Amino acid sequence: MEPFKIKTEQFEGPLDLLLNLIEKRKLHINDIALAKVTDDFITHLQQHQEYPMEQSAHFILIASTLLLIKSKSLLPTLELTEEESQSIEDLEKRLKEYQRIKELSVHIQKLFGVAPIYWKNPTKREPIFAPDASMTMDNLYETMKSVLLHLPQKKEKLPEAVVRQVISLEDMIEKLTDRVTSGLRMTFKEFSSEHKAEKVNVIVSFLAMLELVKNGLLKVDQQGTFDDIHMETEGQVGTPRYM
Amino acid sequence: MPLDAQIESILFWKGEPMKVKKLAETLNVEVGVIEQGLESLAAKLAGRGVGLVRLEDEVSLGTSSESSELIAKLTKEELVKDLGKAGLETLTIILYKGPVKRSDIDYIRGVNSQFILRNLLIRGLIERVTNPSDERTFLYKPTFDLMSYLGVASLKDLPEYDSSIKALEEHLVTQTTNETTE
Amino acid sequence: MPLDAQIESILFWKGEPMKVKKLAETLNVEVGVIEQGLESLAAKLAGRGVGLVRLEDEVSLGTSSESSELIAKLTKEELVKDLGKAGLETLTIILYKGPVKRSDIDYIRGVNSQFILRNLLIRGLIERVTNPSDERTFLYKPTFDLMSYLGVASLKDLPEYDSSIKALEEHLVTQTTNETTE
Repeated sequence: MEPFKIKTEQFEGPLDLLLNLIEKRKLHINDIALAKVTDDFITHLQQHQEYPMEQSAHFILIASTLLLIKSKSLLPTLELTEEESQSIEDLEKRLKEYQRIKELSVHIQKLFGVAPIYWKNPTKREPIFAPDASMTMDNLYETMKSVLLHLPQKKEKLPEAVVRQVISLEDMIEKLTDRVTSGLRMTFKEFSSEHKAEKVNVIVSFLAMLELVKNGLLKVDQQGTFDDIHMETEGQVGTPRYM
Repeated sequence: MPLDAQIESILFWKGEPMKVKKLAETLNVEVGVIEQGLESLAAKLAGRGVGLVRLEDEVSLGTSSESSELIAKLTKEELVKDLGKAGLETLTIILYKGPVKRSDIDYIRGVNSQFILRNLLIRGLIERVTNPSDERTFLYKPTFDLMSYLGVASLKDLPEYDSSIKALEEHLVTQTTNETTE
Repeated sequence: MPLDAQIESILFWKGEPMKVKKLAETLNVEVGVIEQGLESLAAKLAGRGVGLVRLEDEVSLGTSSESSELIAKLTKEELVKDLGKAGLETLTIILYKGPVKRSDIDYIRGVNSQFILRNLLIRGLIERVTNPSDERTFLYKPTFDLMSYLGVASLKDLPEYDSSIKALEEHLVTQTTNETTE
């Protein structure tokens, strides 16, 4: 399928982008639709690297779920763990809920500021000096300290788990590239078994692999339904164009 | 003086939202009696220039939305009508789903909502209250000023309010069961 | 919407007396027509909690005289009510940073301070002055009564005045620059 042309539109986040891609193709939210728009999603990510660190972490997490869905659709034999199936199910649910919110937000947009209700202006009253027992110098100073302490932080810290996964994506692409450039014939199972410590790595390996496939660096073939996928290089392999 | 007229006096004088409970204390009657009084007041105000606005356990008097064009001509205060995409989405979630936790808003939108929530808080469109079921977290809910912007006297007057509340609650149930794995 | 309801809306919103002539201009009708509308409004308000008050060529809405006892009680209560955390916080910011814009108070607190400011004004703790650099907005500052109650001759006598001001200013600067990107 032709990669979908995405206009340079500002998306609120990965779900916003994903929903937009699905709706542009006039699809219903399900795994088939998600598999179809996976390439578009990845393409968008590659073309828009200007997202701030935290934003792109959210995008990449969704991307890995999408690639999982796509992999499953390409390789029906791929066994998903319970957690993986759950993350796919979750993504569909979230998208549906988000879609509903978007529909409802059209109503809010139409109402907002159009025919406001006005409150009564305060009637002028002669003020009567009425202090409060809490108004002592000590209390005021303590309150000031607390105000200063609670001034909002400029940036919220990125959850560590998210950072780790983002970094591992890049590592994984690098490693996969190294492996394939050496002309090694290997299976996906072997490759991922080196990193079985973390489930997320499997997804990320897939991501990296599929990325390379898309760039025409690798040829994937599957002999039989229950066979492993074989990967080998096709001629010269450069650095994946991730810029 | 009938109870509904007394309530009207108080709300007019106050010029701000008031808790139904506070009205009951002031007038020295049960909350249920106030509720009846409010119903009767709302009926009497029908078709008038002033109406009753209700949000959860609070009530306030406001101009009827038919007269907003008229008042808009008189007021010097410009309404800031621009919400932006993030603001619109977040307000919609809070209106149709509120009071709601920030994590729920983040979950639905798929992004961090910290900045937009702060922005909406400062604009007075939403308010933050302590979560009664977990004192360390907050819930976000609509304010009377938001009702004012929308020109609705009650959340029930929002389009598709009843049907969507149901749909969203079903989602929330499944989400809460998933949450433990996160 | 009938004319009497339109007049009611305007007078309710205004909260203070308005010239009959001004009403006529606003509603684009003759003064005589307004007079008829006022008569009809007065009739509709009979026995209600809010009534029409006429003083020469000015009219306003006010609480009906039967509720004066009730209102006196509420007024008194308002003055002795605890300031609460939000009230004390707002007052502190005005003491340290005053004269200060409402939007700055809102930014610092991260919430809307409209109602709290109103209460502090009624209690004579703060006062509102026109902003010399923008006539449409106001600045809030502590009253003389408050300063003498606290026994401070100058704001600089407040504990850690300079460092607190500096921290607040820095915050307001970053806030404003962030604002544009959102």
